[in-house]
Amino acid sequence: MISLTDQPFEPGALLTAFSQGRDETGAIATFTGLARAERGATTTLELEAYPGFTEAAIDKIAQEAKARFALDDFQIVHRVGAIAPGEPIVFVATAATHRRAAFEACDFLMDYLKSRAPFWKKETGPDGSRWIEPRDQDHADIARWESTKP
Amino acid sequence: MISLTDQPFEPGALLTAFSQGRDETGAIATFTGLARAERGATTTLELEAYPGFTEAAIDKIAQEAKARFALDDFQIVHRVGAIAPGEPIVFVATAATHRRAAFEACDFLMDYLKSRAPFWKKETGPDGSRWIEPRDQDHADIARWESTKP
Amino acid sequence: MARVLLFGRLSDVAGWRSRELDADSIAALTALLSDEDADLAEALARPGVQVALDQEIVRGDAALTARSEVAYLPPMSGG
Amino acid sequence: MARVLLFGRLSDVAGWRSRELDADSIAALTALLSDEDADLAEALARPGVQVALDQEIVRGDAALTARSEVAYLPPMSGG
Repeated sequence: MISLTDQPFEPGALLTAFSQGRDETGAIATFTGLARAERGATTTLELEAYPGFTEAAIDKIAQEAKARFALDDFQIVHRVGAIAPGEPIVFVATAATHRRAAFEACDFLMDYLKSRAPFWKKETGPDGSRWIEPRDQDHADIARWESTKP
Repeated sequence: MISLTDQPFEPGALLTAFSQGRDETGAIATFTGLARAERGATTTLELEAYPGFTEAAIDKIAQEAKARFALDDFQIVHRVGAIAPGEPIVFVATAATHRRAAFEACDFLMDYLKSRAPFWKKETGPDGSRWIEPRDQDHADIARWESTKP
Repeated sequence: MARVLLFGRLSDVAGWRSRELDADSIAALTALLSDEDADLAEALARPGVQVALDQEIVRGDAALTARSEVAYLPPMSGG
Repeated sequence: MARVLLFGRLSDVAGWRSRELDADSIAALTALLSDEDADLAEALARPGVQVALDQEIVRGDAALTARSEVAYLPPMSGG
């Protein structure tokens, strides 16, 4: 399940719901991305999406992840709008029979969300605003999955 | 923080507490291991620890992980005693500035817990009981960290 | 009249996010936008800017109709 | 009198988890346990069984005192 929300959300509550009734799952991995204050350099993060297009693009990659890693299930929640330091930006949960699949799928989905998913991110602080683009590390991270593609 | 408990615990509640007040963290990875019913072949899992020795052994590896992956923080909760299918056995959370460190540390800690931490695990089902030892996959998983040791 | 959407830094540069404009093709639309705003022209020409037509990424040119939705997408970054 | 602890399958095989026994060394203790229980002898001799003396893993032999705690640990598996 994929959802975008302009309201703060609670990753723990999502994990509680996601882990209910899974007596054949075995392994749940999650990732939570939090807005960083950067020692006061960032006061607000603004996330923009392209409604409809963004969800469809994420769903496509999530279906790929589901097949590639033999996932039982996944959940992706992504904030849009203005986000304060310490607040969750993204939550990804993956469920699989074994832990390697759950970890790898979660890692893969986050790499995708960081550098390929249709979001635009602006940091605002005392020195003004700037748009964030993927770091070199983000490009290197997603390239890992290309070279190991089955 | 490391704790052993003979009572059921709720991974979502642990994530909620772990993610509070982290305005410089950026990345939280978690792993939850759940007891599997194995389509009815397992009715109970029993986990035994060596009190004192087990916590000390886990703490040693957790400190290694903290240094190796530049972790801000970690939490490990492990059940002991009798566990029903669908109940959490283990919860590992890691917090770091960037997601790669959080993922790798969580993965590393789970590999360690699966094949090196002082626990003994017995599955009971309609066909009787058997002690579980690490699978070949578990040995291969932990060997990954030896070859990439800095 | 195609519906034109700008995202991320592109809407900051142009000062608008959505407009209705007349153009027969994506190339003609991009030329029109570039002619009227030199800053936007420069921003649209940067590496990594993609174009979506009716919510599908298109590479190269494509014809537009009155009901087309064209979105200019600078490099993406979520999480 | 050393305190002897068995874990996992070892305590299932032996039918006990904790005993007080007299032995001067780990080797002597292992021989004592093996002499009185052939099934436990076989289980202790399996690959991967480790011994902890006062909660530290020891490889090879070590002397015991009256206050020693000796634990026999079969292959470990958590999570």
